[in-house]
Amino acid sequence: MATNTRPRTADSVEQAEPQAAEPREQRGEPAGQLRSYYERMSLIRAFELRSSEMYARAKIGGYCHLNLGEEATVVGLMEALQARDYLFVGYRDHGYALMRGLSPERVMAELFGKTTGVSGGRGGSMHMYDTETRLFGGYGIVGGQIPPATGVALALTYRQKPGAEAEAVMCLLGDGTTNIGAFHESLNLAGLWNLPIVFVVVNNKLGMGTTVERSSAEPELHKRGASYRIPGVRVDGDDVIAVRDAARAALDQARTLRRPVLLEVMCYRLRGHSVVDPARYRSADDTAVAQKADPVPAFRATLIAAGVLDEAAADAIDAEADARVTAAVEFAEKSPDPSPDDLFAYVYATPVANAPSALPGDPVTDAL
Amino acid sequence: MATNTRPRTADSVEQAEPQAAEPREQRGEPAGQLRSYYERMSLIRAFELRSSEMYARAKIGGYCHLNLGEEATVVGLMEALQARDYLFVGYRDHGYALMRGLSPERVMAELFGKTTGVSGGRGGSMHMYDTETRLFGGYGIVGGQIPPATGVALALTYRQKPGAEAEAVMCLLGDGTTNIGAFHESLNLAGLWNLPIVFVVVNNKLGMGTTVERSSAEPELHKRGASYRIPGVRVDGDDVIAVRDAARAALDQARTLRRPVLLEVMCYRLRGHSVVDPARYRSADDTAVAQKADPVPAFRATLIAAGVLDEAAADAIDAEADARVTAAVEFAEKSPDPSPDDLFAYVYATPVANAPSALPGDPVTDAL
Amino acid sequence: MTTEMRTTPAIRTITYRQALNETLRAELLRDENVFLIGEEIGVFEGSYKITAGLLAEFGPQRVVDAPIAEEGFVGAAIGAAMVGMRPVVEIMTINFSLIAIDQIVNHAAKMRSMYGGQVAVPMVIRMPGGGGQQLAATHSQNLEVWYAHIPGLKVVAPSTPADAKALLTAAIRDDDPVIFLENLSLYSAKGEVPDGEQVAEIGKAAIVRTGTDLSIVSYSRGTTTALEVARQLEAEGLSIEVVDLRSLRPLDRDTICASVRKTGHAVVFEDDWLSYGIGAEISATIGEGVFDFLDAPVRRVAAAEVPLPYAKSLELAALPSAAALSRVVREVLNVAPLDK
Amino acid sequence: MTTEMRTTPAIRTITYRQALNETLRAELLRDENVFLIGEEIGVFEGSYKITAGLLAEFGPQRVVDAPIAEEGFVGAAIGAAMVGMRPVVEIMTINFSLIAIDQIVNHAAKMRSMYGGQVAVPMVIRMPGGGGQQLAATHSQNLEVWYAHIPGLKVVAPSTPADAKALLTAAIRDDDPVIFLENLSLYSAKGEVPDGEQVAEIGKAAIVRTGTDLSIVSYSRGTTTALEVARQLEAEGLSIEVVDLRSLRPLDRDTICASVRKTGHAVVFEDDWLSYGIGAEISATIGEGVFDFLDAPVRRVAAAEVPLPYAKSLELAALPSAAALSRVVREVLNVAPLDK
Ligand SMILES: Cc1ncc(C[n+]2csc(CCOP(=O)(O)OP(=O)(O)O)c2C)c(N)n1
Ligand SMILES: Cc1ncc(C[n+]2csc(CCOP(=O)(O)OP(=O)(O)O)c2C)c(N)n1
Ligand SMILES: [Mg+2]
Ligand SMILES: [Mg+2]
Repeated sequence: MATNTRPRTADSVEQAEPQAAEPREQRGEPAGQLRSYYERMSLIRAFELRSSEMYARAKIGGYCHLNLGEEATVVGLMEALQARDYLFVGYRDHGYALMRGLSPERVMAELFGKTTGVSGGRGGSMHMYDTETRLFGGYGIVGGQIPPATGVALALTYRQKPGAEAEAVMCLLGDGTTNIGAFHESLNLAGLWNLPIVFVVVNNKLGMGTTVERSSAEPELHKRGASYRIPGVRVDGDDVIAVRDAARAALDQARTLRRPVLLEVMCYRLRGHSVVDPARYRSADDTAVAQKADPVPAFRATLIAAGVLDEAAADAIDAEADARVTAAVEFAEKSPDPSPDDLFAYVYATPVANAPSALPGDPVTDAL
Repeated sequence: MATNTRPRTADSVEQAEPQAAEPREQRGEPAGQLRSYYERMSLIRAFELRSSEMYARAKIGGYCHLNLGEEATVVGLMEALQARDYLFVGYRDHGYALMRGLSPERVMAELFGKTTGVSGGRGGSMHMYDTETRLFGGYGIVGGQIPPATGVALALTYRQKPGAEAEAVMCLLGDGTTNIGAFHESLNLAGLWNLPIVFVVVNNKLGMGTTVERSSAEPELHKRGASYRIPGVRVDGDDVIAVRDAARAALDQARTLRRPVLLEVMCYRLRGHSVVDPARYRSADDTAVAQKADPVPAFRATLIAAGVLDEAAADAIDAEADARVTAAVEFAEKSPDPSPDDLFAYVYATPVANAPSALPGDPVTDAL
Repeated sequence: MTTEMRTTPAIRTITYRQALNETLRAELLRDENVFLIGEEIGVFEGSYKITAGLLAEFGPQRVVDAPIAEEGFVGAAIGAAMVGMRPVVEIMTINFSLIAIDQIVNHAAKMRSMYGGQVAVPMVIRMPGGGGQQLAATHSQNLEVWYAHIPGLKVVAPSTPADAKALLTAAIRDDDPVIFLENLSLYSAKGEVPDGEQVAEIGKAAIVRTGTDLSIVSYSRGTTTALEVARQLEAEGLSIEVVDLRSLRPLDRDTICASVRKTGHAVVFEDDWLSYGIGAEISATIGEGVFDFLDAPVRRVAAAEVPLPYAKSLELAALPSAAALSRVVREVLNVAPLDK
Repeated sequence: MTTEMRTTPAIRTITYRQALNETLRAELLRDENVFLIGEEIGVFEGSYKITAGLLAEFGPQRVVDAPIAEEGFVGAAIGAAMVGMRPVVEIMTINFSLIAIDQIVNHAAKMRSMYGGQVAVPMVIRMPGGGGQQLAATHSQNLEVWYAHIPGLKVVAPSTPADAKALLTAAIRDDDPVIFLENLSLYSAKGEVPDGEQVAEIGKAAIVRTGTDLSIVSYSRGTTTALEVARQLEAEGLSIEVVDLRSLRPLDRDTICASVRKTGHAVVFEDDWLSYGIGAEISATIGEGVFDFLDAPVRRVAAAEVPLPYAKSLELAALPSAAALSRVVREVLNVAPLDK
């Protein structure tokens, strides 16, 4: 069982600048911690911008959904989640994989479809999975993650008692995803069976081109917990501290009381739905609002105003993030492609007789 | 478009005893009307008891779910529903078919699998359908009726304006059925698109052997409308007048305001889930409560106490109901079985080349 | 008086239902990670009473009554399996599995491959199928070919109580999602079942009757009919071999082909609809695998392609019968029926 | 200058995407009961831009953006069809249809039969399938065989822009639920499309290239590859006939069998997984229908049976290719490749 280690991404940077040297605090937060949050947000930002670029350069294929604009949400949620907890995400999962402690190298290598990737190159952008850090998957089918996440929470009730040290599950989903049947069925099970799970609706106000108001008859999505007697909470997703605290409180309730929580995090999707979507359907006003709310420059400005960072220090952080991503791209580039010889490697966990292994055009029986 | 005619079952009896001759009123209801409600409840009761008997005698096959104990609910709902409205039911649909105006003959013939049956003998107990009375189907898949019912309501918005004369849809479902994804998805669509539909949860407190409390995290089911900003209403299903009035109000809101309603009707299932279920899982106490609430003898007693009926008149009504069901059984017995020659008759509405019509064992091509 | 000599296991004649029930019980006893989940499997003791007595013995954590939410509880079982539990799911009938099929096919079947081998999904999904009970179109389907088509799943369909036991045991101990197909009309069928641990090999067909003139290939309920027909035709001097597939995925093509190589003739008997049914793959496999040994076209006896009607007269006409199978076997062997 | 002479229709070369878009527009104009419903088809103009411009022209009642609720909105379309509307549903890809499949298979397909012919469900469900775009296991499936197996459904799979137009027109005007299968890799393919009303006959295959040595049977994207391979092999002196199925249900067995009767050799080329795929039925049909005319076993070229991986190297290895098809055609005809 993994112990509660801090994410690698944060660790490495913090070691360079020990906390004791930090003079100021903000909102009761140690300055080193605030800087660390900024470092993480900056890393996600740099990673996602580079992903977009690598997609344009055809290094990445398939669908590719970015966390741009959601950095404060991602960092806040992942800061609250303990290493012993389980995480389920949708297809917009790069930032979560990074914050869970996976190296930019392995995440980028997955996008490149390399053996060194998080899922061995088999999953791609939408399907990051890592047993060790209990990242229990990115999921490409809208809502597909919700029932299995609920099932992990069910399994936890077989194996441990509730309490402050108990494990819990966090299941992320989008605003548009609250309209699918699996959401309803799973929340009912979680409420009925008193499961240690926090459902987090990352409300970025759009599902592809559809606004929450055009998709949900009750657009205040946290209120949907009421159908299952699950408390609903809404929090400002551009505020990393608020997100962290709300998520912590929700996880505490899940692990100690075995009561699920529905946490709605309000944020913005800065660009199109995926890297290929120019988002022409979005009005100039909407885009302006989203850009104004952009949590990365906003947090940077706050920290500078508060004296936690100065311009040079902030630039250095951004440059460091960029350098890490550059290294990740180099690593990914150099990593080997999966070999066609391994095509059937993981179809089954228990080998059985007659499992198919024919390549296209092979005869159906050996013994013609 | 069908005009608003009263159900045939009620008509025929009422003509024998004209309303003008009635001396008293109860709760502002003309005595003739009250008697008519009792006649209908008595007919359903007689029909269902006979169905059970015919099942035991192997005249009826497959699954067979009865409305025993739900008679006041069925009569109240169907009294509120206008002929121009559309009705969707689950598999527990015999009483609804009768109250919609289908003769006991045709309903019994369907149970017997005869060509004269409501669905030509092809649907059986769970799948009664009648275009003329806009009984748009019994449905055997739990929740299967909810999306199509919502779709009929959607179609109504293309073809007519809201108003007191507009058509509406009533979609019935059981308490256990509120936990399925289709419930959530459909109510969201209805709320979002402002559809003229009333969702009626017939809460008989059990889904097979599972109580509401063991299946729904929010067991006050009408509250589940809140997730879609759909008002929820709960009514006593043993009170035919209360059910009728609540359903009328809900339908009015649907047709005039185009706002869906979630109406929860509280009643009891008097016997097992289906005719073959001895309901051993039910405690003696629970059974006693259900039996005590039995709306048929209760309503009979109320009407006798109020002087609307005397014992003899009530007995005569019950005897008449029984006689009608006996005639229905005779009709069903004498009716022809569908011919195997017609096996493929209704697979497609538009004939196309090469549609399969092979019987088991036939070669796949004629031209061997 | 207790001896500890190794003996061949005692054999009892029990029903398919009882074989399933006993196996579930034995596996619940054996491994605490095994738990049962499904609608009405506890208090109600199962729609078809397969789980009778198990709630009383094992309690509500091992025998979990789920709300009507097939997608939700099947998906939850997947999640539990991802962390090493071994859920055995009952879906009341295969017809209701359509609501859960996204979880089964897009999730359970794919996770291991898609996540680079990091996770296994050790679960069993038990469900009965089949027509013939006048349950009408929505409740009478044989959709096994859908599951058999999907890489990442294993699909078994036992035809006897003994196989029900041995394949269920194997399925529960297998680390992959296994679709375990039962059949409504087999539940009360009796057969000899050896006591003690019996673990079948998934992916293997069985020759359940040997013969030299023609091979009938079938599975589940169909095998019972095939054996019945084979016995009848013996009186007419025809020697029929019966291949019971047992596993639809993986498919044991070698056993099928070896049988037909010997007999030179094949008929597939299946309960599903003809076009694109299980029999299509069997026929194609034989056509490709033992082309040079085939003395006549492979024929299929399958259900008429209609939503199955409720009326008995129509249901009987639509479902494949022993009579149709006999007729087709004679046609393939080009022999007239005895009495004509 | 306007003449009113009856002329053969003008022909334009347009993409498959444009053919679909124009056809939807024409049918929306023709019949006010027709409406479109699906995710992101309006404001977003369609994930693959098939509905571009239609919201602007027809407004939100005719082009309905639905929430992410496939079961809900597909079921709602069924209800609308029951009262005579003619919904054309877009499911973003066939992979997401699993969530709606209970409504499609247990409801749309069965209602007419089950309710004794009292209702029709005139609707079209359009959806693209197919791999090859690195969309990984959950987004790359070809599950057409599932739908092709179901009585009550009609299933078409056009391979050219002209057929896309003519089959979509037919599907919209048909009174039954029609599954209309598109393919991601065909959307930008160009072809000649006649102007004006073109209504195909559902249930008919087409010989899209005549030949005498071997028949390749395919559909959708596969037909394109089959034609390419046939042209290449012509240089080697091989005369290949290509049968484009067009309709998977009903299946035009006569056209397939007539072709193979003539050529004596057949290869099926399909994008789905081999076992229990479309090709199984084609092979079984040929094996039974023209047994005596077959000079070699029917072979199938299909996808490797794995959840399709994201990595290009693996995706390429798993999907059936022109090269594999050529190789198998040569094997069946027992000819060595030209350059070897
Ligand atoms: C079942 C299913 N339907 C449709 C899609 C296509 N799709 C992918 S993402 C998406 C929008 C989801 O929006 P939301 O839940 O708000 O998440 P966001 O993309 O904003 O993070 C859609 C419709 C899918 N992947 N799965
Ligand atoms: C999708 C699906 N799952 C399960 C079933 C089996 N089933 C039939 S009725 C029923 C219980 C439904 O209970 P409720 O909604 O309360 O209706 P009631 O029977 O009480 O009228 C179940 C589980 C089914 N028909 N369809
Ligand atoms: Mg969103
Ligand atoms: Mg109930």
